[in-house]
Amino acid sequence: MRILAEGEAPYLAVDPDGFRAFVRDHKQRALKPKLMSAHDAISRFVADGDYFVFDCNYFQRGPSTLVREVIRQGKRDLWLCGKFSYVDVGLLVGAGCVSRIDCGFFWPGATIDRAVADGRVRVFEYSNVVMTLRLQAGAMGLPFLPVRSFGGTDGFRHSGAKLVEDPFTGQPITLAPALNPDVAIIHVQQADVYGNARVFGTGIAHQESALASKKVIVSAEEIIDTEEIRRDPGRTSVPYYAVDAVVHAPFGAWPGNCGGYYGSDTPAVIETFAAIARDRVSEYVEKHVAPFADDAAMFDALVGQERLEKLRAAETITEGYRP
Amino acid sequence: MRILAEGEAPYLAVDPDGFRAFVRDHKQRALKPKLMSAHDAISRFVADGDYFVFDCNYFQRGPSTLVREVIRQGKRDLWLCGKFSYVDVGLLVGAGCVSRIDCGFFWPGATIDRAVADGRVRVFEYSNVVMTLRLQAGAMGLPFLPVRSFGGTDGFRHSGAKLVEDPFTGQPITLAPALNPDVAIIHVQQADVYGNARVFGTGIAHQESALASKKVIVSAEEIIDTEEIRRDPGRTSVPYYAVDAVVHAPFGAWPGNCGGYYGSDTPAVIETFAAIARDRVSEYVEKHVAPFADDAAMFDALVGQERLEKLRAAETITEGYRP
Amino acid sequence: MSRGDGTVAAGTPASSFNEREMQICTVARMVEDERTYWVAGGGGPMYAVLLAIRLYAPGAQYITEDGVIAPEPLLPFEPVMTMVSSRAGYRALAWGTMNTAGNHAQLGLMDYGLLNTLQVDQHGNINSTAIGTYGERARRFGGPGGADSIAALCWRTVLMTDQEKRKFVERVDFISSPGFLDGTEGARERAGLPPGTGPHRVVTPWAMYDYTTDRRLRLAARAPWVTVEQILAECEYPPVVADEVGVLSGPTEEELQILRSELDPRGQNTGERSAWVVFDGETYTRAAG
Amino acid sequence: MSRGDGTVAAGTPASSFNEREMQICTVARMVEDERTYWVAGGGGPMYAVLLAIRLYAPGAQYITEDGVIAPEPLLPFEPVMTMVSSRAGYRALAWGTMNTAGNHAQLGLMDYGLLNTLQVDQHGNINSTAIGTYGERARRFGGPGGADSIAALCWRTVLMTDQEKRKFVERVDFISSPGFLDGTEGARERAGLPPGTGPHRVVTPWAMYDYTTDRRLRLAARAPWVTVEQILAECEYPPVVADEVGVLSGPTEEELQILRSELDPRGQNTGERSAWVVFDGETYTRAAG
Repeated sequence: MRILAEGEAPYLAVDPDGFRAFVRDHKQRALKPKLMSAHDAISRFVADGDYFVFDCNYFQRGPSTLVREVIRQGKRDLWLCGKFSYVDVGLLVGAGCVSRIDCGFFWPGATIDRAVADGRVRVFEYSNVVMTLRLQAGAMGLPFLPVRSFGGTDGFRHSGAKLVEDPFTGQPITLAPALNPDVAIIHVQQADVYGNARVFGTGIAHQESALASKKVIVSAEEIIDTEEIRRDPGRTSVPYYAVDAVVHAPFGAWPGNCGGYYGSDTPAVIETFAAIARDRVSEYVEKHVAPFADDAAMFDALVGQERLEKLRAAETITEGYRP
Repeated sequence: MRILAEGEAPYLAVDPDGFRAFVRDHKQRALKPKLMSAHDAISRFVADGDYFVFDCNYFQRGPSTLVREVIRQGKRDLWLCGKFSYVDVGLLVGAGCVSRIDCGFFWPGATIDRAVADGRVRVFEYSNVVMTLRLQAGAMGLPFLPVRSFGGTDGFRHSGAKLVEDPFTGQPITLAPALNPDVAIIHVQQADVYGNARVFGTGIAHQESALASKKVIVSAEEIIDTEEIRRDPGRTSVPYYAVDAVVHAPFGAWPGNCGGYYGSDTPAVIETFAAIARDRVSEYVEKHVAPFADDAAMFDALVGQERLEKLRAAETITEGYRP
Repeated sequence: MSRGDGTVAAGTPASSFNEREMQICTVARMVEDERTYWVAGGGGPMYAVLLAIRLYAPGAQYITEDGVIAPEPLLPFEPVMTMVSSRAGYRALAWGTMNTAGNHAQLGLMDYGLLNTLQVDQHGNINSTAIGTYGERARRFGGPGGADSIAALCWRTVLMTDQEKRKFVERVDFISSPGFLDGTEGARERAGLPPGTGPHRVVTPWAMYDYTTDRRLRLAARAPWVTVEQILAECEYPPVVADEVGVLSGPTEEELQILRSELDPRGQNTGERSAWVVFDGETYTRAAG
Repeated sequence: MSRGDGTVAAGTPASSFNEREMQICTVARMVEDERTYWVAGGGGPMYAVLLAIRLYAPGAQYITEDGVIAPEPLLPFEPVMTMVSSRAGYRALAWGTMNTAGNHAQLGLMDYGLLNTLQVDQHGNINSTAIGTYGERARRFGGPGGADSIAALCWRTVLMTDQEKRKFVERVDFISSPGFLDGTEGARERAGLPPGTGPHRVVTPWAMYDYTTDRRLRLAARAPWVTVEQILAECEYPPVVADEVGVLSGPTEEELQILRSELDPRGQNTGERSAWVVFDGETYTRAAG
């Protein structure tokens, strides 16, 4: 099984045995309540220098409240899993939280352009699917997974992937290195206090991110009773023993759409895009994050109950989202 | 990436490109009704010599009606994916349908013992999880998947697996060859006429088997309207374009338990075990299969509506099974 | 593809439209009925497939990167809410995740991939990562997103881009998503990509391109209001030109009616800055954009 | 493990029980609270963990091969309906599939694996495939099922088997599921198995075994009604014998009450042919089975 080609980029060390040992020593097997504030979850479980994955994004059932809290707490030197992202990467880069990005996709603009040009941020190249596949490998406890895409691109040359000779077919096959992030933040519609979490609608890699990551923070629109979880176990997307913190975060995906719960806040979405495009993230942070103790305070000051209710009313679709 | 050890058993050729070409040429992309009788589905889609996978088993939400139809039509020379099986393997071997078995687990007994001793059937050794992982590799369009189990066993020596040096960690890692069966039979609680299928409760590898197999037959307790599928897309376990035939098979898992629909028929379960244990499969077939055009006729003659209603009533659990 | 090469449209020629609408209508006519499409999230590709399903290919099905399978979306979309969004995933036959989409395409279940891009080269390679010299002086863009998987795994890739000099180059500054790579026979297979896949068409507001048997971009058809010379003037690297360059039909009133009133009433994507064209019943006249 | 080595039981010593019940109670007392168990489908292992959750380890959680996670099963089970069955999966926290169980164990989430087996050897290797010379004159059995994954991936493997000569051998006829393989240091790791995993205990109706630091099976404790000599007489290959062989407690009335009335009222598993033992308050006397 010869190695035919290898990417030249640094990548998070592949260490399935080390991850197993971490899981053995730190993942809670017992049913213990994990409900805490966004502030406590982020301060306890996100450390400077962490490899950081967020599922979905700031506009689409993503952990927007948790992203704002990461910025509020001024975390530094994060290595981002930058897949399927619109503004999340730009916001975190603009807020000075980021030193490295594994790129699947992020919304470009002056903020990232400048950070990369100045050498403040290094970018390594993948694709969205290759990143979710790396997370799947990590979620399976494996060192790598094969993939039929990515080979031959310049991304491959600037990644941690390898092209090898498949010992079964003799043909070339790309191997993507497993990814076991230090921390994952995920927003879901429903979770119980133990971390049994339900995602409704499509997703990106919530299950993979939760199982692959050392520390997992789940924010939820609703905290539901465990009895409800037990009444429909087929709806559980992430089991409790993968989860370290549960945050009750109504409108936790604002300004995005949270399927079955509320529509997106279009002016706020456009305002966020503009901040990235014009490298005005600091102004965005000054307005939406810095002045407030938490999102509840921010919603009161900048959005208001009436507007939030309008967003709820705008979400007319419930089929498939409300069991 | 050196090869450190290799199993010596024959295994179904690994050919992801060939499978892609088959999918391109034969899988129906359009929404076309696929409803047909068990007889027509088995005669059209199961050929002598096929590699044959059944999901779950004869006693546990398995495709028992379809297994009986395979026996009724006297299919020959099948290569069985013998994972998580109680009597299925023994019944098919005893009925003379089988020449090879990839073993995860099957209920042993005189029938199989004799067939193996006589050399009528060859057995290759895996484990249940290694078999479902091989199906997952096939369902991902990959030539193999790594696995952290199986290495060091005598099963490995009598399998198609390989132990290689992981190019990322330098440690030994086992690779399991992908499996793309010729045909899969799967029993589900609900499906629409196009093959969008819903499984409730746990399962073995219904999704993997459906996506990995060239020809897929789904039998369902209920045929539901596609409108119902569209009202809750998160409940779809298998999408239509993987499926070739849909069979309406009430009590299709008899004598087993079908979660939310009916309990197991204990005397019939014990009778089936006895047939395998004492190598009396031919008598079993003479009684349950041969005399009848289909299962409906068999149920009328041997079980009766009253008994079937009792089995329905015995299934008091509906939570998680009836959306 | 149904309606052959998209040069033929059904209906009444529209009297006034913009070139973005022209591009979307051209692609819509190329959509093959009863085939599967992996459509890049949002923008021209999604409007093209939705328009096709309404008018030309009612049995075409599409998936998106987030694992939406065969939806009947609730239109119009809110800005950027084209994936992991309740309206975009409405009435799907199944909901999965990104790995669902990747696996199904990897299995060969996706006939066509439909993409937007920043830059394309003579071998159909796609750049959405950086313009300039990567790692040195380059303008940074967003990366391949789902495009790399679409271009690698779907059987045929259809690309949408603008007809601008800097977009049609000899070699892209960065191969984000694979075309025919260096253009040699078997280059994709040598890189581990599945055989029988690759670039199929490129569509701009002015032109449609296919590929020669030796895997080079070829100008196949033009909009009625531009000449081959005008198109070539907007290609930094000149494509091969077909012996007979076809002429694309302009949009029809029926197409625009659906596009403007049902699919994109706010003109979010179809109203983008792009030149307007008027048709007096005989000739098309372009008003500089 | 909670209650140390299972030699201590809480409650009133039972006056009459069979040896299968003894074995299940012994394992139940070894179950560690607030730990995860991958339990082989049905039989002694499942009754042992269910009994433990009732009496000794209320916070222990278990999964089964079909992806049932932390259920509260509706007892009793119908015969063989211990997996992919509505009663066995009742009130679970999550439902998955076989690959769910395999992946979660592969990730290191399963503290203990609990198994039945046909044959075990001095290094804890497990045979459930064939007795005799494989491929020549052998009696065929069912294969590893889930046991190979359990024995390879859970942190500690606890084995249940009968105390019979042919079950305790120098080397199993076929390694279906891995113990310490050839017993040399690092043998499991050289075979690609995760480090820090492996055989932990073997429990029979008469005895409990652990392993020496050099990975050999060691007799650690005996039932009160049998001698070390009797146990060794039922081992084809003699295990190491601990300097101090502990004495296991007999079942308690509380344990049997739950086992017989709630878990297995039909005696499907606990009523198997096995010798009966009576306790007169001072001594245990075994009535040949």
